[in-house]
Amino acid sequence: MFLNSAHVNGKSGISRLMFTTLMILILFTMSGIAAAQDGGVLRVGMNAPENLDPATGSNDPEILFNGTIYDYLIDVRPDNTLAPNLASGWEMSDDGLTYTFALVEGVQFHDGSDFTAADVVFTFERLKAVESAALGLLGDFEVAADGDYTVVFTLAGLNADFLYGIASRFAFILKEGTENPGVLGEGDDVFSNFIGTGPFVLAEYSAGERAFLTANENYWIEGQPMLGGIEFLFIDDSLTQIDALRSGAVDFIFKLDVSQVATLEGESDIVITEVVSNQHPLIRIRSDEGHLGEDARIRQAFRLTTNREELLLTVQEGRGLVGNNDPIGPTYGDFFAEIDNPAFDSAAACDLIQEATGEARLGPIDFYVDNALNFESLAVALQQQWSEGCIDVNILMRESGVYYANNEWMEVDLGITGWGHRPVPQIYLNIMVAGDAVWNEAHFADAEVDELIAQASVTADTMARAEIYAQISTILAERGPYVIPWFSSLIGAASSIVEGLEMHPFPGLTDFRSVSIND
Amino acid sequence: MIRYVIRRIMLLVFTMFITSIIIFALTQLLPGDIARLVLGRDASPVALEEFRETHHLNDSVPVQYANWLKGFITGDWGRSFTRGNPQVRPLIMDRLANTARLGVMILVLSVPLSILLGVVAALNEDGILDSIIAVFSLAVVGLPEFVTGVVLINVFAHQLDWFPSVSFVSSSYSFGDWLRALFLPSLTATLVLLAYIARMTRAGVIDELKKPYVRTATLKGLPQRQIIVKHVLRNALMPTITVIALSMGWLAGGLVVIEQVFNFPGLGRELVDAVTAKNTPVLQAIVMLIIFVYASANLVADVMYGILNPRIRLE
Amino acid sequence: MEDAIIRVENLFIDYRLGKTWHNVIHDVTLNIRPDTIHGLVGESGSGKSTLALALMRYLAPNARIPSGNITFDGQDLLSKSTREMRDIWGQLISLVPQDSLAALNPSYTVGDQIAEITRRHMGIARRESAERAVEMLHRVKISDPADVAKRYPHQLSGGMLQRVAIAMALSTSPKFLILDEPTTALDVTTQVVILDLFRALIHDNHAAALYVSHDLGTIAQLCDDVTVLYGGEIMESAPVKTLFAAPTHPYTIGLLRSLPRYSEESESRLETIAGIAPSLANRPTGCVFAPRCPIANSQCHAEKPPLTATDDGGLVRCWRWRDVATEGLGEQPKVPLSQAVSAETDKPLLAARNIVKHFGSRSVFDKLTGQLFSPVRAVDDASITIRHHSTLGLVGESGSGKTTLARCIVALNSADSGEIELDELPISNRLNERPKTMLRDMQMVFQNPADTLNPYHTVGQALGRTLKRLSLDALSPAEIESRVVDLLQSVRLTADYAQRYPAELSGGEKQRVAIARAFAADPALVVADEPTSSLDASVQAVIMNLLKDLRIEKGASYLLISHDLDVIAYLADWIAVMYLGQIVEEGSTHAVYASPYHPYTEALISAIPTPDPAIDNPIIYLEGEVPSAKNIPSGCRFHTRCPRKIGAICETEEPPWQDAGEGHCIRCHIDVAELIRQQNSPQEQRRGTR
Amino acid sequence: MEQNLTNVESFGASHSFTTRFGKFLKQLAERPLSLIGTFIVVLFLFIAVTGPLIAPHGYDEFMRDDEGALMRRTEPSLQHPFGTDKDGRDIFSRVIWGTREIILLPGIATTIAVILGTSIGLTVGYYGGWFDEIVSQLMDSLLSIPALVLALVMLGTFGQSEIGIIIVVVLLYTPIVARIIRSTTLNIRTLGYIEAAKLRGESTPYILFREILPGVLPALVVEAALRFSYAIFLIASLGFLGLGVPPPSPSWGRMVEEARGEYLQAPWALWAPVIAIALLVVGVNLMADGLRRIFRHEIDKVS
Repeated sequence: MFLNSAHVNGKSGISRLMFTTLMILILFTMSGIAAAQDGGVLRVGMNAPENLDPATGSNDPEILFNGTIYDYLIDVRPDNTLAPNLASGWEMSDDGLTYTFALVEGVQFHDGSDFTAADVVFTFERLKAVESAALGLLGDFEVAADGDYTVVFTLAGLNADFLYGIASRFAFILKEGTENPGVLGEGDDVFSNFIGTGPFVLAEYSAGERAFLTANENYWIEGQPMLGGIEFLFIDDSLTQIDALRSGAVDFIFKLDVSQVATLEGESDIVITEVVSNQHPLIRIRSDEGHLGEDARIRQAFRLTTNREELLLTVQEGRGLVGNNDPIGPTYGDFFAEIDNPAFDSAAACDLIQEATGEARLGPIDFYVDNALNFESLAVALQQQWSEGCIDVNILMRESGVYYANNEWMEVDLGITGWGHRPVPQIYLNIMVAGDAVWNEAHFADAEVDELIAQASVTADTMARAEIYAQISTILAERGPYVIPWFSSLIGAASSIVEGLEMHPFPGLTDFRSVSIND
Repeated sequence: MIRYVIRRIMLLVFTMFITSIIIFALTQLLPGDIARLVLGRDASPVALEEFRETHHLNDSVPVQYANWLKGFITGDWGRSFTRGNPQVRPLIMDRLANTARLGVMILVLSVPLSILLGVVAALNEDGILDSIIAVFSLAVVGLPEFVTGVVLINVFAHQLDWFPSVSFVSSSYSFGDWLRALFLPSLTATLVLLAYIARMTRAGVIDELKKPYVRTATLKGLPQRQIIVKHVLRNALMPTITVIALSMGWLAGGLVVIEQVFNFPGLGRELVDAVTAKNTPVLQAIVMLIIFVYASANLVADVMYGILNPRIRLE
Repeated sequence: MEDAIIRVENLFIDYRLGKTWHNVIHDVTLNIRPDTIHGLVGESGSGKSTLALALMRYLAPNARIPSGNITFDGQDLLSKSTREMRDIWGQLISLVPQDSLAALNPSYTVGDQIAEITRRHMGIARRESAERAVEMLHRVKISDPADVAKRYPHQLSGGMLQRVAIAMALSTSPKFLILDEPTTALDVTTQVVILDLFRALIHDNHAAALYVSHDLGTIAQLCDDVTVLYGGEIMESAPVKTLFAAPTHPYTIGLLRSLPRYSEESESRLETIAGIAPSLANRPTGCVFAPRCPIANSQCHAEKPPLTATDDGGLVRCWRWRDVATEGLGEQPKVPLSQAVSAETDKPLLAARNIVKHFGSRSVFDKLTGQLFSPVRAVDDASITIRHHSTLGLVGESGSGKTTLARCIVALNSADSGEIELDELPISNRLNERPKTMLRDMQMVFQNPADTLNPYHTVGQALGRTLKRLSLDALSPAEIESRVVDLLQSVRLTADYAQRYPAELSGGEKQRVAIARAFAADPALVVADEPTSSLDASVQAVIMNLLKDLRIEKGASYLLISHDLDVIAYLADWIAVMYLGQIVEEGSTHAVYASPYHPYTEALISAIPTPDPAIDNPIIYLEGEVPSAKNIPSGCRFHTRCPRKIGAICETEEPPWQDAGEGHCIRCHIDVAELIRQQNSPQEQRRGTR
Repeated sequence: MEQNLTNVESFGASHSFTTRFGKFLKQLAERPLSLIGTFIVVLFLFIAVTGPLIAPHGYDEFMRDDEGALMRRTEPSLQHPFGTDKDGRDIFSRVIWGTREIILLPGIATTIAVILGTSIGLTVGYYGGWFDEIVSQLMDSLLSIPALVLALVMLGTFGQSEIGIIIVVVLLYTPIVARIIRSTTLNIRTLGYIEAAKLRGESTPYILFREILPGVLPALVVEAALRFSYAIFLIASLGFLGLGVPPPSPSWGRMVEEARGEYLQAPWALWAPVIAIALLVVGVNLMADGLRRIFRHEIDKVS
């Protein structure tokens, strides 16, 4: 029993008493765990991580879980800036094609072995081997160790976002030779594939149920972690997560459904944090030949008859920023170009439809919606708005897994896709907007845009880059295949006893090292 | 009797075999590429291929099935596709243990109470008490668990704040915490079972009361209490025992909704997860286990029935 | 009369149906003296069981006693609470129930259930009561009482259970016993043993008993006094000998006359009682029997007659009993039966040879596991022949296979082997291989009138459909309709019956419709399986007359199946006796009845209770039970119970057929001549005499 | 005595259809609870049929106030008797529209299951033998898979659609109906009137549907009512688990699931569908119980 009973919410004393007196027999004995350090245990309620492989596990719970075990070379701070971590510093060659990283010395893995350059090489080679999504920003590179504590990356071409690639959320530093990262072992070696240098050590794991990590006593940063341990409680149902927080069964939850935030607002012992991010639902109209959005006027009609302000206010309950027509949102500061969205004008949309198709109304079109977050409400509201603009749609809700796994999201004419927050806008352009991008789900191909994207990727200067992005935004507002109703605020909630918690715009990257529990 | 049990076990094995084929076939039809489902949409083709290779998904379906069957029989139930690929058997057994705890609590709550209600109603046939119990059970018996569950959460967890609305398992739980956590889900299932068992008991007792042997016992001059307890209940409760055993089977598979409502990490929730994740090894194992528990409960019911009922016992 | 143990005075009982009360027992007065057995006879619905249980102050929940008195041993039972009655029930008054299997708790051994009653009333310890239970079982002549005490009810045969029931009833030496149709479900050879046991035990205990039955035969054989109940009222009450010798009530007379009996002059009709018993809802204001009474006058219809003492010390409820006593009822007009038996009789209409039918197929599982399996050998090599325009009576006790044999002949069951010939042409054993003409030639009347007609089809539909299916030529709807009316008339029903549903018919009427259906397409052979066994005596007579009439009118032959030799003897001109799947004796009715050579037939005929206490035939008691058809004894099947068994040959060799002349054949190792000698020996005469 | 009693007030099994139906209604009316149940069911049927006429708004229509702002989570009022939900839709209208689905889907599914189950049960029960043994064994195998397990796997396969749901319910309930009809048929097939039909050479379909089926009907009616109530139960549960008919169609189960997250802000959004489900299920149960009481005698005769 490592948990001090004061953590259990004391509100229901009467019934507790009632039931303690009912303790007639002891059914189960809880396996005791080595006493935790000072600082208490943070209990995090989140969806169960499905893919524990650091190189491929990509969603918040997966990253959050692995982030406690492993460290990055470079961290991305909540404000999207970079901070040294296992890499104490780095240098870029003048031609911009060679990066040299100095590593922190004296760092040990959980099994006591030393962290060296070989581990870094292993990690990045593995990213290449499994074609991790991290390569999206890393581009083509070679990696080599130079002694035990220096690593040299050689780039095939200019890449202004290379450091963000090194800081990619998939780039957890693994121990050299780890065979099946993220796969549970047998018997005593059950966690032998979970060896990192991270602040916490995996002590217990029950798939789909819970995981418990103890503080890494030999962590390389003095005084960290401050917590004695972290317990992840896997709760797939968002409502249940809220209930769990309210009843004191967990201390921290994130990515709350906006419509449920109000439930927590009256609670005095719960602190709600809201972080603006670039996470957004992407309404995309497939625009290659023979598809719905082949004609730019149709795409424009969708934009005209989508009332972003109202959607943000109603469906998103005002938690976020008004969306636009491309994935470069206001959180990127200088990179964001303020281009006024066309005013909601359903009559104009009807005219465009009439013009483009010769028919009074368009549709009904099958509207595929990823069954995530509040997308269902969004779809229903869009159905209404679009209907005013002479577009009729049939909503088809798709389980996220099925939608993406079946590649439906790449095929359908009209759909809503969820896109998470990324530290730099370039990644969206590389993987989603460019004509040859892997996930060009809209099948949008515009030579002018492609040219601008390529240009931006080698432009290191912020202002120059912002200029290019503004051009892209302008083009996409005119003839792009996207409608983005809003950029979401991410909402987390923590018990007021949790201190030092700063939620990341990509909540999976939230840093627990300086978090503590204060009873 | 032994022959009968052997026969039943053979039928059980047959049923499990057929069902395993059906489930396996269905999972092949489940939409979505398993590898992509597990690895997520960022997964690269290489990673997908590696996943398929690791889990032998490139073999033909009959080969996959044969491998699974061989493994299942020899106790190697394979590894889950997701969540760190744990061994399926310990994973499922752990879930089963949780569900069993819930089940025990449900039975402890519902069985004595429902039998009592049923007997009281029967002895008071068409009286006021009987009508009250009848209306209560008719009203409750058909209510979906999610309705009763949601109402109970609302009243006992949200309004009164007596019990937690979530009953996930934490290692820090004391026995008292366990009881508290299990109370609402148990109550939800109890309400469904209570009405059901009480109705069956009532019908059984009323049926028996009409039988000529009750008249014989009365006309032997036996006291009423002895007639009810020794003669009537002995026979009337036999069908009830079957009902209780059957409801144990129901508990094994039917707790899906309740476990979902209360986020309880039991077999039912694992099953829903396995279906959505197309996690075939886990899905197969759970379905087999549920069928096994269900059929075993049936078998135990029949054997108990046979032991209590000399007419069957000696045939 | 003063020393009566139980005294019932002017008892009324009402039943509540819905919101109204219906009178079911009306002004009953009854006295039963110690050491006598009082018979209570009545047809179904007469209220005899209600009355019997009321004597124990035991009423159904929806019954009440509005007025009357029941005094038992000087105590007023009606003023007692149920709690007080529990000290009397089982100790002073005991019940021997109708169906012992249902009346015993299936979950306790019979020993337990007997011991329970002595523990309750005699306050003895568990062990002692168990010993006493064994002793009681010994007293009812159970050969292995200690073993039987440990058995559960379902493991015992009907006869055995009846012994257990009487052992239980007598274990506290009660002063008064109620026997509620205790032998109805038993075969005659068992019944005769049980009745004998009852009589001996009741008299040994000096108890009084009320014996309730619908069977005048057993009443005559067992009882000292008898009360006849009709419509909830006592019609007549008298010492048994008086009542049977000189009945004074028209109903009693009618009842006695309607019983079929073997007589030399077989081409006669039974006398019947017209009409049907009154329903509860509309009880006649006058004499309850008046609507059916052949001599009822206006007074009878208007006023209820009082219970009057007769000169013989009996009681009778009739305005005209003196007239009856002096003049009798008069004979019913004899309807002459046309000269029936034609010259063709020697030619067989139907011949069934070496029919074998075994039941109980092995399940797929059994086959897989190669489980050993013994089938029920229901019919095991039986042959019968039915001649044109004749009736073959197939008689046997339950389990003898007689019904299965008949069903094989009409192909409702397909015989496993054996040949069936109709008009000397072989026909298939399978129903679906028989052409329509053969279906028309063979029809069947079923045992149970309750399910013989589809409750959802009208009588007209049932008959019309049969006509349509089986008639030679295509009939128009109008033709069918008129033929339906003809058919109804031929079974003495009016045309409006065509519109009725079976639920609106009485049992006898249903059976008549069933007979009409069988005759719809002029069959050559009608198989009648116990056509009257579930009917009351007065109704049975009507049906039997009808069957007899139709045979002559329509020129059909019958295969008549019955356990009741009286019925067979009355209707059949040829008898085949069946035992454990085989025919053991056959011959003309006259020959078999007059001289039953086979030891089984001999015992069977001797066991029939004659509804005449004056006749005191010697009875042959058979030992043990009928063996199971799953496990048929080797050699002669009857050797396990045969009183004339001659030795090892009976156990090892199948007996040969012997012809005693004129087609009268038996299957026995003993020579016919030797059998005749044994049967006539004086020793023999004494053996079974009561 | 018993025989006489039943003669006086013999139940059913006779008379023309209309008199039987009249008698049936009278019997139903005799028990107030059954009457209430029937009334509830009839009421919901009426709502299902006339839904579009009664419902003041469309099920996916957004309510706006005078200024054109969405009326989200407004409390019940005269204008919106059950209030509005988080998307600003009129809950009263959604409940009314939802009646269609919750009546229609179980109705269709139950009907198909009853027809299929009856056909299988009649055939299997009538023929018996190894055919019966094999079919019954397969049915038992199917029945030993818990309902929701099968539903989950099947819906995962077929996708969420009306057809998928109907197939699942049919697959689940056909064996149950077949089993009951089979055992009733087993009892009826040995009765005299069936044998009489065989002896006049009737075809098997005639015997099955004209001779046996009417006798099975009372049990069937009761079973169908029961199945209907379970189908409502199941389909509502599937809606709750998110496996029901896809949005925005107003499925009561889904409405409960959506609203239970809003219980503090908009409790009315939860109570309306919860009470509707409860009312309908209780109504069907009461009606089924009434039917069982009425047909008890006829069912007892053949089971």
